Amino acid sequence: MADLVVESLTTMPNGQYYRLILRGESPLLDCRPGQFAEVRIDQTDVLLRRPISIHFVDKERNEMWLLIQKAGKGTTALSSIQRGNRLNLVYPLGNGFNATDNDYRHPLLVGGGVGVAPLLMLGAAFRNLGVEPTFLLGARKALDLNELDEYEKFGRVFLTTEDGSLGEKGFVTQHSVLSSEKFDGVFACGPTPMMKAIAQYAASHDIPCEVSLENRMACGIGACLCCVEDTRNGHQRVCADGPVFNINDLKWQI
Amino acid sequence: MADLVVESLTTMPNGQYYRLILRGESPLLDCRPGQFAEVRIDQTDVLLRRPISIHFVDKERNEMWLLIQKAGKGTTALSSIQRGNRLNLVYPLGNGFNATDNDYRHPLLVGGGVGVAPLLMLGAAFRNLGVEPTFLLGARKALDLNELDEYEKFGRVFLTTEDGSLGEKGFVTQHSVLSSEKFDGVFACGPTPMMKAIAQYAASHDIPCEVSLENRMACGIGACLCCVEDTRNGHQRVCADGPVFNINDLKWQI
Amino acid sequence: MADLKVDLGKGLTLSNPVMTASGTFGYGTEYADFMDISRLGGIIVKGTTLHHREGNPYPRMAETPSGMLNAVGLQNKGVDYFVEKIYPDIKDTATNMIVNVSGSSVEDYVATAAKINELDSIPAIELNISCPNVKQGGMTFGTDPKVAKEVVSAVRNVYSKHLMVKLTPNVTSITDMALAVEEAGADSVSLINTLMGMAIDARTRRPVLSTVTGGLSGPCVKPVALRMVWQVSKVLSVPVVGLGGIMNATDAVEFLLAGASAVEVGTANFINPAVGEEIICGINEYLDQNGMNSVTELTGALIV
Amino acid sequence: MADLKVDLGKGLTLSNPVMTASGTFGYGTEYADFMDISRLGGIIVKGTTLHHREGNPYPRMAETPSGMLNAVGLQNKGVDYFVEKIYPDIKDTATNMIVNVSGSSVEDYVATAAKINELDSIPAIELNISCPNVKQGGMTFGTDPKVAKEVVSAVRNVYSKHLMVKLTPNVTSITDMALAVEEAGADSVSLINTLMGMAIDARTRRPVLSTVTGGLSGPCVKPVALRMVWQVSKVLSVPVVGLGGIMNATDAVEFLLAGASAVEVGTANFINPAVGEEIICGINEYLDQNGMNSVTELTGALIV
Ligand SMILES: Cc1cc2nc3c(=O)[nH]c(=O)nc-3n(C[C@H](O)[C@H](O)[C@H](O)COP(=O)(O)OP(=O)(O)OC[C@H]3O[C@@H](n4cnc5c(N)ncnc54)[C@H](O)[C@@H]3O)c2cc1C
Ligand SMILES: Cc1cc2nc3c(=O)[nH]c(=O)nc-3n(C[C@H](O)[C@H](O)[C@H](O)COP(=O)(O)OP(=O)(O)OC[C@H]3O[C@@H](n4cnc5c(N)ncnc54)[C@H](O)[C@@H]3O)c2cc1C
Ligand SMILES: Cc1cc2nc3c(=O)[nH]c(=O)nc-3n(C[C@H](O)[C@H](O)[C@H](O)COP(=O)(O)O)c2cc1C
Ligand SMILES: Cc1cc2nc3c(=O)[nH]c(=O)nc-3n(C[C@H](O)[C@H](O)[C@H](O)COP(=O)(O)O)c2cc1C
Ligand code: FES
Ligand code: FES
Repeated sequence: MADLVVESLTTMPNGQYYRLILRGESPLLDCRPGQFAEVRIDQTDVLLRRPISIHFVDKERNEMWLLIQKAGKGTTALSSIQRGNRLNLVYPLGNGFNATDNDYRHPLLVGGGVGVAPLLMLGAAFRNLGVEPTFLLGARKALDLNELDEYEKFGRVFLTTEDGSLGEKGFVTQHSVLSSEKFDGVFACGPTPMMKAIAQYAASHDIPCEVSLENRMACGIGACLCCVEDTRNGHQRVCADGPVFNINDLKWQI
Repeated sequence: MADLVVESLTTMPNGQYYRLILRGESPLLDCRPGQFAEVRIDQTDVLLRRPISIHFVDKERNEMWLLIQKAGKGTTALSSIQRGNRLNLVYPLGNGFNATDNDYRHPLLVGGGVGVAPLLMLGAAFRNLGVEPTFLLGARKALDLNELDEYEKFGRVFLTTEDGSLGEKGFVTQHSVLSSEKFDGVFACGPTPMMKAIAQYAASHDIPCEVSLENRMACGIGACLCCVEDTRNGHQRVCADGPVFNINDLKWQI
Repeated sequence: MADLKVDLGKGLTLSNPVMTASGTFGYGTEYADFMDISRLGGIIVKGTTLHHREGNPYPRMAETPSGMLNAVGLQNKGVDYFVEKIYPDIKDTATNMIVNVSGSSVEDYVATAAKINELDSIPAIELNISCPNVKQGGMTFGTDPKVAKEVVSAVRNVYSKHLMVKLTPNVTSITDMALAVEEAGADSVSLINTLMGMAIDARTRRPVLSTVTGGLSGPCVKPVALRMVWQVSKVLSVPVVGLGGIMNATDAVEFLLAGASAVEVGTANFINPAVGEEIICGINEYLDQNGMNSVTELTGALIV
Repeated sequence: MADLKVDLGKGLTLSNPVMTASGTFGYGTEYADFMDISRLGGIIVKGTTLHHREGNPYPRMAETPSGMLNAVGLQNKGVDYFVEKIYPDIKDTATNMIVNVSGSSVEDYVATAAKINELDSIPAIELNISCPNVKQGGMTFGTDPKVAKEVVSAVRNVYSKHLMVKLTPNVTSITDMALAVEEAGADSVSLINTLMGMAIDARTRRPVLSTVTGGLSGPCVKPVALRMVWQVSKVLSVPVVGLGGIMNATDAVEFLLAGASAVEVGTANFINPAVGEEIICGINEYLDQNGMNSVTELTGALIV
């Protein structure tokens, strides 16, 4: 648990997403891609903390990035936090992607909507290992796809929009790169239907696939059993045993 | 019910009081001295509105002044409102002082702590009628006595502090002006012990006396019966039948 | 514009499902500056007893997390004063003026209800059975199905118009209570009244309320209220009126989905004195957005 | 520094009155990163049943105004797993490790309690009688004094250490329940468990929880909890442990003033995983500021 200082808040062009850059006053704890923070939202009638993925960690500047969608009262209230304010975080939480423990050569990182958040840090981790990741990012419209230059620092970026305003028209699972190239690992985060479709693609191509779940949480640290996912090993805690699961462990109908 | 715009927020030297100047976007409703507003405090976990006296109305600028003490979570949260924000008020509420309906020549206006708030507007009303009011304001220490120039615009100002740091040392009821001069009406607002002592002074000098009560309120408009004071006419609603009562109607032991 | 009309039976038809809750809306007149009160589906006026009551000593209110406690104690001038002095002023309000009737003995309830029965412009009473039963040692009428049945039957005998019975949530089985009053002749039930609670000031080491305990209302009670409305509406044949913590149209829709035919708004009036009208508009919008023609389609439409 | 020690009797002595509530603190280990858990007066571990339980399907949680609903459904690996796998890991925690025991039949409760009785480092169980009684058609053990008495007596026969019984607030008379379990041999009672509530998503028209209804906890229930602690502590001879919505030291002091000898902190752990330690410090400060030498002076010190 630590108070971080708000360095900047940037509202994205769609007006619905914003990026928070938080600075640690002491060195940030080590975070793995796919881990998350539980953010306390003060001075509102929001009771519980809100789980937010760690978008990126800039070790040199001792900064943590969060990419947040105004989904309801908590994330909306948080969007009016000011530079210099403190934000209380419990972090790092969860298991994170297993990506970096393995020998992937052509990893595919698929994100939908605000689900792109953990992929930036994951892409950076691959690049650090000398592997160029492929990002496949999808959204409804061009305005929802942001910070593309950041992703491009670490890998190739392919895009889809539902209205065709940027990249290929359609869903990420319809993108041509999926048939034109061969990947050896898939890492996905986004709306459940998207993740299921991607899991299907991975299964049919026999590629290992990890997805990051966003079950509703209370404690975020494995104590309350509110966030469970029904897995092949029974009810598992998404906050502590996840949020990243190998699709083989899930009971999804794919 | 109206949204007023915050024109300025001035924190007083003691750090505990602040003055809000609110501007109406349409002409402010007519207010009588001693009336109050029910202020809605948004974006916090404060549920009910908070009753705050109308401190002053500047008709020319179409501005309302409030003088507020940080007493708890509502008034503290409100102290961080920003210029340009809107504040939702139900006003004017309550009966107000009967002062201006009568022929007072030497009215004494006694305030303690933040209870001075309604007296500024009352003093202005007397001055408008061609009567010079006498303000007797008391507080714990000099830092709690503010805006004295504002009161001096309308009448003479006498002060007491408990620590003797400004004016006479002691309580308002010990001030020498009470024995050196003769008043024909007393109007008081402040802590209950102070008001009781002043009521006693008025009774022993046979001077009519009105006090403004601060009972805890829920609706503020006379509907819920939460704020009642036990009077000679039974339980009366402080918000609608008061907040100003003639001490003869109260059942105070004085 | 969807059809907002609701028929609660036995002559009680509402232009829309939004009423205001007893004790939170005075006699309606207090709110006339803030909204057109005749637009409400109904106004349930203050708890009325046979005799004048001064109510409890001050302090009567404590704010709690997302709620408030009250200990007003049914302060009112008695039914005769209501009939002579208040009724003439409110009888022409163009909405359903419903009287909330309270008492501490069966005889009191009966006598009060009989007097209200004579008032042409009062289409219904809401029988508040959460008051202590003085004859039975302070146990409330509303916590024992047998006693509730007795008082409702007795009132039913003298009251010929719509008899709504208001249930207290401070019971082990709300369905037993609801079934009992239905059997005794209630035309509808409303729930919930306040939950019994308490607040303490740690600084002074005293209870905040003069009566130590009081009734909890506001958003904090909504989950309990919704649960009870859902449970009761599944077992009852007569309509259910839902209340407890409704602050906006979304909350009201939740109660309708849970099984309520109409709702009452209480504590919310204190925070937004025009909230009743806003909720009516909001329900209409919800129906339009969801392609529904009548608010009756919402009642009990929860997908489980 | 005041004396914070509390003796709950029958061998259960707490270094301070602050425990953590079952189901909200795992087995304690989950919180070890955030505080020195051995500083707590006690840790009441997860609800343990005779057999393994998978609990209810997801979703199990809904946030409500100043509160939350949960429908975890007692997910746990059963008492044998606890004895073999978990107990060895936690038995050396330098505080009172108390096991919350749940069941759906008297036999289950008895069998589970008997197994826990053998564990040297477990000084007490907290008997959770708010679970549905499968033999009596789902009615909970905790809502009928006779049934409660039966289960508590049966457990008392096999359990020789401190037997704390946890009461559910979903009853008409909490004092009847408390008196029944005291008579049956409880060494202390803890209250309140969760209030039964419900949340609905108006957009999808579905209940938020997979089980439709769930248990309400958090600040919103504090007024009800305080009231019940006050009522119960007036009639009981054994100590009362108070909980329900305690978020900070002031809340804890309120429960002590109302009559509790100790408190449990539940939902607050989710928002501030170090809250237990902060509450201990805060109570100590309160005692110092008020010139009190021992926390026991606070218990029941409400001035009414
Ligand atoms: C491990 C994890 C990582 C996450 N990472 C991010 C991130 O990086 N950026 C981001 O913007 N969001 C992320 N989320 C989702 C984020 O936590 C929710 O959007 C947020 O909690 C909503 O809070 P609110 O108060 O704004 O909305 P609320 O008012 O609580 O709810 C708004 C709507 O969202 C629904 N909702 C609430 N919580 C969740 C949830 N956990 N999952 C799905 N729906 C929910 C509600 O039912 C409601 O319909 C993550 C969630 C998890 C579990
Ligand atoms: C008619 C009227 C006019 C008022 N005018 C002013 C004014 O001009 N300026 C000003 O600063 N204050 C005024 N007050 C008092 C003001 O309403 C309270 O200080 C405020 O409601 C406290 O709210 P809070 O949320 O800050 O404190 P809370 O957190 O609610 O409470 C803080 C402390 O104050 C106590 N308290 C709460 N409400 C009241 C109350 N109504 N009376 C006494 N004690 C209370 C609580 O018990 C607690 O100890 C007035 C009150 C009334 C009834
Ligand atoms: C100040 C106050 C006074 C009340 N008086 C009565 C009453 O006289 N009769 C009654 O049946 N209910 C009374 N109630 C209960 C409300 O009608 C309603 O049942 C309860 O407040 C729950 O609804 P809410 O959460 O919308 O306020 C009163 C409630 C409050 C807050
Ligand atoms: C997620 C969750 C799980 C719970 N599990 C249990 C349990 O297994 N056994 C039990 O007796 N109480 C259980 N409770 C109830 C708490 O122990 C406590 O009685 C209740 O939450 C009220 O306290 P609070 O408001 O401080 O949370 C649970 C509560 C929550 C929120
Ligand atoms: S949120 Fe509590 S266990 Fe996952
Ligand atoms: S505050 Fe409601 S009647 Fe005065």
